Amino acid sequence: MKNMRRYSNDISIVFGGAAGQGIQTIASALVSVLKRTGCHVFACTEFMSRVRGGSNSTQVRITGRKRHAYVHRIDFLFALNADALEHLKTRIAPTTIVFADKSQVPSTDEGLLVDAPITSFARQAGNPIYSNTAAVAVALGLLGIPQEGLDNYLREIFAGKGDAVVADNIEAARLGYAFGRQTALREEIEVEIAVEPEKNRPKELLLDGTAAVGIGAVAAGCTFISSYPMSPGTGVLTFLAQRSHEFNIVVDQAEDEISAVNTALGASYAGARAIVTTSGGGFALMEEGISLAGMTEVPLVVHLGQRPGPATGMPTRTEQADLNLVLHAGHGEFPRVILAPGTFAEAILLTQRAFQLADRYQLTAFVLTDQFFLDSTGSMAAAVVKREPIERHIVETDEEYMRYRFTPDGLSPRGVPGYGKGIVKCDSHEHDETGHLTENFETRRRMVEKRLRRIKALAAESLMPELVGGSADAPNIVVAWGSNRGVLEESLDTLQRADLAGLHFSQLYPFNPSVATLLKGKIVTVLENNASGQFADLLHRELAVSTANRILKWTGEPFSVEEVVEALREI
Amino acid sequence: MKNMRRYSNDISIVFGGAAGQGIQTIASALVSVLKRTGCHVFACTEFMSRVRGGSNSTQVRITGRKRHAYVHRIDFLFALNADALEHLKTRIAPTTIVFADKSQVPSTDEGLLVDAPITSFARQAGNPIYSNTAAVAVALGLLGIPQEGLDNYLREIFAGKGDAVVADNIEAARLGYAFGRQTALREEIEVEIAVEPEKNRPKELLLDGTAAVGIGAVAAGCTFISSYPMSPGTGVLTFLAQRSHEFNIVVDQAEDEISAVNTALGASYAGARAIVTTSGGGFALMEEGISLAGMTEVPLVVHLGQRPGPATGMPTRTEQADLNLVLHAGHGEFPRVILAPGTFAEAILLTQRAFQLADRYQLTAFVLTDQFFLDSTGSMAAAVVKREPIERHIVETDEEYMRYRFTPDGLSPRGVPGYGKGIVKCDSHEHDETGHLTENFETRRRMVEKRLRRIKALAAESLMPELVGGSADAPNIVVAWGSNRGVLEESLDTLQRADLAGLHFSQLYPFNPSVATLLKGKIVTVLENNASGQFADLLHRELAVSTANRILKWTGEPFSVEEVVEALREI
Amino acid sequence: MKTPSPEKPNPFDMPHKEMGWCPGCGNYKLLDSLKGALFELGIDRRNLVVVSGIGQGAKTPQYLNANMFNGLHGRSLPAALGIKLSNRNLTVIAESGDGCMYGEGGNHFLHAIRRNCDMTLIVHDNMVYGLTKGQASPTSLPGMKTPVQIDGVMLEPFNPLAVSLALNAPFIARASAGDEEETKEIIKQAISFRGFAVVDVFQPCVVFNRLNTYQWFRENTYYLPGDYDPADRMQAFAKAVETEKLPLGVIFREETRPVYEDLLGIGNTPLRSQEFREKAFEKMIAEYC
Amino acid sequence: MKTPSPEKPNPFDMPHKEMGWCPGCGNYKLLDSLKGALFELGIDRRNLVVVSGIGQGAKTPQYLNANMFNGLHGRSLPAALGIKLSNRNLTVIAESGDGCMYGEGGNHFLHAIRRNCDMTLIVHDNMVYGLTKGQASPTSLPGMKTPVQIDGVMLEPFNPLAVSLALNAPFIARASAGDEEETKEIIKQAISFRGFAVVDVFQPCVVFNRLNTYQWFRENTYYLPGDYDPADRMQAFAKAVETEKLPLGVIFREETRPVYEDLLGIGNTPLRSQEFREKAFEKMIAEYC
Ligand SMILES: Cc1ncc(C[n+]2csc(CCOP(=O)(O)OP(=O)(O)O)c2C)c(N)n1
Ligand SMILES: Cc1ncc(C[n+]2csc(CCOP(=O)(O)OP(=O)(O)O)c2C)c(N)n1
Ligand code: SF4
Ligand code: SF4
Ligand SMILES: [Mg+2]
Ligand SMILES: [Mg+2]
Repeated sequence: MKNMRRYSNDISIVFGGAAGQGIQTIASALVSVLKRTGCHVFACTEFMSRVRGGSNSTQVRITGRKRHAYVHRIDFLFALNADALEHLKTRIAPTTIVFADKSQVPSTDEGLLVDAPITSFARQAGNPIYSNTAAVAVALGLLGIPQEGLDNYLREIFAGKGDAVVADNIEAARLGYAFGRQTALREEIEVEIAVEPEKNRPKELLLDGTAAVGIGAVAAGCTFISSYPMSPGTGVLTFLAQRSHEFNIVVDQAEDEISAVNTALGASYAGARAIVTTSGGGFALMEEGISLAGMTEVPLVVHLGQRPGPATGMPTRTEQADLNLVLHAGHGEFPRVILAPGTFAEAILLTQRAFQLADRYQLTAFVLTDQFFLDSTGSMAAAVVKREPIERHIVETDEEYMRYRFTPDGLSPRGVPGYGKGIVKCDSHEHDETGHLTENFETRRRMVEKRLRRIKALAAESLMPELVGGSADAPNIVVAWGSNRGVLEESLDTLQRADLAGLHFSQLYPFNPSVATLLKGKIVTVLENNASGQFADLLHRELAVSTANRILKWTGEPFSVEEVVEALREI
Repeated sequence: MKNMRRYSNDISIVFGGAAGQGIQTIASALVSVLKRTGCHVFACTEFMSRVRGGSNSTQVRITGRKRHAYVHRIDFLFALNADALEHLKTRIAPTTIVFADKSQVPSTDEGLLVDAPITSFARQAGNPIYSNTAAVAVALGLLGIPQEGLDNYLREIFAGKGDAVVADNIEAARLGYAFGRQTALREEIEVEIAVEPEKNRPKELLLDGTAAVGIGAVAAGCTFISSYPMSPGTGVLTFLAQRSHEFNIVVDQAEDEISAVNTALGASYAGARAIVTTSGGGFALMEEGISLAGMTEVPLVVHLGQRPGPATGMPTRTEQADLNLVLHAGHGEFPRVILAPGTFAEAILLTQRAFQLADRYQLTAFVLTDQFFLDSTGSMAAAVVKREPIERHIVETDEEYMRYRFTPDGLSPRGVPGYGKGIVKCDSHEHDETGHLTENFETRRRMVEKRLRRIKALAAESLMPELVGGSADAPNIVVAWGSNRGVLEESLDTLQRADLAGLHFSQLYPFNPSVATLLKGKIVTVLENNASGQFADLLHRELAVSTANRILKWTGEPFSVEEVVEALREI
Repeated sequence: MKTPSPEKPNPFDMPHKEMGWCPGCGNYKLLDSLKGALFELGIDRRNLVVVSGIGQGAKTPQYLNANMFNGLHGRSLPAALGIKLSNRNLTVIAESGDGCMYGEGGNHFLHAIRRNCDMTLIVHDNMVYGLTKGQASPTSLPGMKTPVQIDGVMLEPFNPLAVSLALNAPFIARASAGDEEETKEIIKQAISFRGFAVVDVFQPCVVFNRLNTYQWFRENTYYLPGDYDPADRMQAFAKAVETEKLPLGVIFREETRPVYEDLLGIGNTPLRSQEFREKAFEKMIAEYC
Repeated sequence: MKTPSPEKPNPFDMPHKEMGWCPGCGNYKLLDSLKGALFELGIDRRNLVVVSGIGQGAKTPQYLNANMFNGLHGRSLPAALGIKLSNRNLTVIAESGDGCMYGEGGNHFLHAIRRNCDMTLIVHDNMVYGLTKGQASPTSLPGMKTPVQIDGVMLEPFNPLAVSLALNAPFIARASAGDEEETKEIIKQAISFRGFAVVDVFQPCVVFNRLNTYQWFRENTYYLPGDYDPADRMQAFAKAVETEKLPLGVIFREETRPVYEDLLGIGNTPLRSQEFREKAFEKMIAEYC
């Protein structure tokens, strides 16, 4: 007798195949339809550093509440080729149902193989190109989500291609959907999904991490980007380029990263709100420029999408090993701000905040993300998209204007060239108040102090970490930063242990002085995607917090909920 | 009645003037003669970032025992122009005797002005160009050091210019010397200098910090340097270029620092012992290359001469603010070694050690110095110049050779192309044992571990800090690193307090595990030439040592003995 | 030179600033030519930004009463680009040494020409690294001995004119700092030119370059004749690679190449004054809903 | 092509390595041409080092059974320089994409030519950034739309041949990957040439460059005629700036320029085997005493 297979409010569907086979297209169609239907969806993707071939996969999760994490478990695997099985073999369990074309994937060691002749549905509908549509439909049928949502989606997407294409796609969807439903019945697959009724649903955005950072930049009134492509940072450049007409953003693809950062600094000096986006290796080249920003007090926002290093490392994989890099980037001593969003909402807000802080404190503000975060897709409430008022702190200069005037708080009013009667001299050398180079030791002493003084005010308004599970009284605190918010939250939810609480940092530097009290007397565990525990070291250096446990991972993959749960059990 | 002026075994002579006026030439002649006479001399220099004009000065100290520190006090000031007085005014005390041509320097606010018509001595001897010689002679006469040493020196130096030039110089010296002696008698200047009798004297070298690093590199069998000029790092490039014929060193002046580091890595991959020299700003550009060295496990030595940042900062001044920079240089995680010599002997030994460690552990070894150190001159015992045996750890490859073979200690035997039957694949991507790029997560995990594993062995053979004053039992420990050894030593000597001891670190990373015990239970003061206390933070991060006091200076000048003594009194 | 008078002083003068150059350095003359050109063109110093890198020549804007961005060694052109694109009403001049521009900054030189922004590049070409005390620069002549090049320079000298031509730069000139009046006129043409104007200026370094002195430049250069046609690219290349005697003047000039600001559709409103587009923002958010 | 036979297989083959290129990519052909050239020249793979940067073309040495230094994006030439100077017995080939070489690596391209080491540079010029998914490269043609260049490429394309000529490179060639046999022959000439040989190879990217396809290259190129004289620099410049149809073959060749290794006086002993000079060391120390 067959076992009934029941899936309740936590379903993991994975699409595996080669680059160019369309798994991204399938996943994003599925996610769109599910989101519109009122499900909580989350998707993340892992892919090789090549354009065609290889083995990639995308996970789509449907959950009872919003989740932002990767799970190791696969419930339904759509294998678009035989390699997908090999590639994902450690994740295929006896409970996994594998959908594949039997002609290509004859058998599976583990799990149940369902022959899903997806291409033939497409062919029946008129063209093998409709396979993606058919695949999405199979999944929807399996899940028991009404086909209507998909049909609407197809109408929209293919509107420009003519009615015939729309009709053919809908036909492919019908065939796939029917097959999915039949399979569910035959294999006694019972899926329970909490669907929010339409009227209760708050307005939601569906987006990925890249878009979230991009939207944040647009919301901040960013008017300038100069960057050089580098995965996974390129997306933000592409995003702003795509939106450049709508928002009148000047986009310059630089010849190299050194040019990118110096161009952005020139732009910012002249009054633009400027950002650069890159990854660790590209950022390493920008460090002299970061130091220039420090010396000249020219505001700058840097988005750094982390990937595994050193050197070229793994261009399309994920890691959180560039914290120390940004913390100490550039020679000499000068202040900076490091923000690391853990949710899409945070990415939108903190990217804006980065621009605000950069302008207010005349320094470099970092938005530190990673491949996992940037390439993840999920939904967030539209109400959270807040636009902070844009404060530029630019003054009209008078004849006596001096760019580096000494003031009590160390911040000199910022003038820009061509605005007012004064002139604006911006200098990479140590300089006097007018901006001319100086070798006066006393001026030097005061200028260093001036530049460093702002750290205090900055720290005072630093974001506090957020409790993401458990209560503040718990003796054990698990700390995560940046993209690990979701996996920590979900793991703690899973464990439901009163002695465990989670604390998520979205501002990594400087720390708010009140942070220390949150961690005082606690047994601290730090969870981070690197090999050495960089944030744990930072906690120790800045707050004298000793870390009892470090949960680290440096394979190039994100943490899965399962492994974090497992690791936390040991505490 | 005039007061007798007595100077005993600690005399500070300063030459002040414009760039191009020859103060360096004067000082180095004086130092040479004094050294040969058997005195302990030390000289350090401060100069503006320009080629002619401005106000520079060089201090020559004659001391009862070897010193390696700057003192604020000036006993005898030779002012080559009026600006020198203005420039040095905070250092001119009532006890200072100022030697100057009264036609140029009519008066001094403080101190005693002695009209020293040096140019006219030169002119009398035949040519105003002999002024430098006359100035040195005045100083020697004043000090009561026999003129003979200077005459011999002049004979050597001007040997190539013909007898007439030698004779004229000796005449200028005679005039100057007589004037110096007369002045001493007239002003009742009594100078006591401990002169080691010739037969007791160990053989000694007279050299500056740059030469010490250069000699270390030569002693290590360095065969390759590629660098881009940048003060104060350029000197090591010049040194090796000058010696390139004698030691068959390939010297390539690169088009930029990025090229320099990548060229050096190419050279090292092919089997050369390669070094690059630079300063903070140039090094910032090399960071991606440092990360490449980390990933590829290609040995490299970097000499970084620090100067005040950020950005261009103060090109010819001194600072110790690039420790964090080298500590965290490059994206991703990989091991490194940081050495920071405090004496010339250490510079010779540690530069060799840097090459040895780089080759043995297949990583980047840093020699961290600064402008003060590089531009200081002093003597050291020749017996200390030890040549360590050169160990290359290069193997002849066989057909099965794999560059990144997994081994228990994480070190794969290093082959080079063209030596043996195998091929050597060196890869910037994450790679498998053969050196081909891989996206296998398990291989990634192991390769990261492999690269990091060597930290342990490295730490085990890390140099212990040295006690440079006081006893290990003292409750207060004053810590210094790199170039501050001399000033700490002398300050402690001056204070002679039983509760104070000095500890000097010449290896900054990784720490020897035994270091912690030295600092346990102590009240720790850290002395460093920067604004934030970077080494104090490192002690805290690595060893959980809390620093009770930080003595910091960031004006662009080195610490003076007086101010360290003062600061230590407060403890 | 139509010199500024006491009644109409040159507003670009900064009389009270002590200067860091050696007596006799060609930079003084070049600075004068530049100030003369700016004065005669009637440029408003508040709308002028002089951008430089690091080196002796790069100190120029420190001695000029105008907006300054004295950035990093080698990086004047990227900064100049950012400035121009953010406010095209500004007159932008990038100024630096041969090492700064063709050595450390070589890549930006290539790609700045490709972009063709409306700005002027003035290179203080003394064929040596002055500030760092006499090493070879990309334009040093073979054989010149220095403390690093102890056997003399071995590399083929970088030819800024030929490379600019190869990259299709629309305005390429060479001047000689010793000739203040001629240099001023060339700089005026360059600043007035609509597009990226390259001006390589021979500038004697009297301390570290004992080979290429004022006299050497006088003897080894000549001005292009009045009937020289700067529109002919092939002829310009022939001129650019001449080595016997080095031609001075505008070697190439092409009026028709569109400037980058226009291609990008940049308007006259500086980016700092741009209004936030609320409507577009709402529309964009809606697209994600 | 004088193909390797089963009895004499091409020792540069690496049959078991999975390749990361898309089906139909021009890189396969270029790799074959290169392997063919190496085979026919009888080069010992243990004395060959192929140096590359990062990009699709830069993966080449991953698929070649020879020594490899696969370094950083843009930095193949400096690494190649270090290798050659440390052991001049090695045959050194630098291999990378147009973005890698003329974009990120532009400065090294300039200065490597100036040095004139005896090595070969092969640029996989697909006029696009392949690996990062289709942004414009320095050689992209104006008008080409990409996800970043949404209004089409606006910059003047980088002309590697003209720039090489301007820098006085002694060997300059262009090939087209579609023509395997011709490309192999050009590469053979380049490797055999004593000096720095630049070979820009048109390489169709079948995924991201829909403009410059195999067919486009066929239609828009021609081979230089047999009687073309590559020694004439002016004529070569005229060829290099042709845009109507793009010439293929060896555009310029000058035999007499001395190579950097010789100028530096580098001997045949690799640096790794150099004996320490004790005597000289003692003498030096004595100088300081
Ligand atoms: C990144 C970096 N590398 C090196 C330097 C040191 N540096 C300052 S100026 C200069 C070269 C000066 O030569 P050039 O540009 O020709 O100017 P000049 O002094 O001759 O006018 C160098 C190498 C620096 N400031 N920054
Ligand atoms: C410092 C740095 N910047 C950016 C990148 C990302 N990157 C990798 S390959 C590449 C461009 C590839 O273009 P091209 O060199 O033309 O090679 P192709 O893939 O077209 O063969 C870029 C920008 C990188 N690896 N390193
Ligand atoms: S060193 Fe040369 S370029 Fe610099 S200021 Fe002196 S003369 Fe001029
Ligand atoms: S993306 Fe283009 S260049 Fe890269 S492998 Fe595919 S076809 Fe070739
Ligand atoms: Mg110069
Ligand atoms: Mg390409």
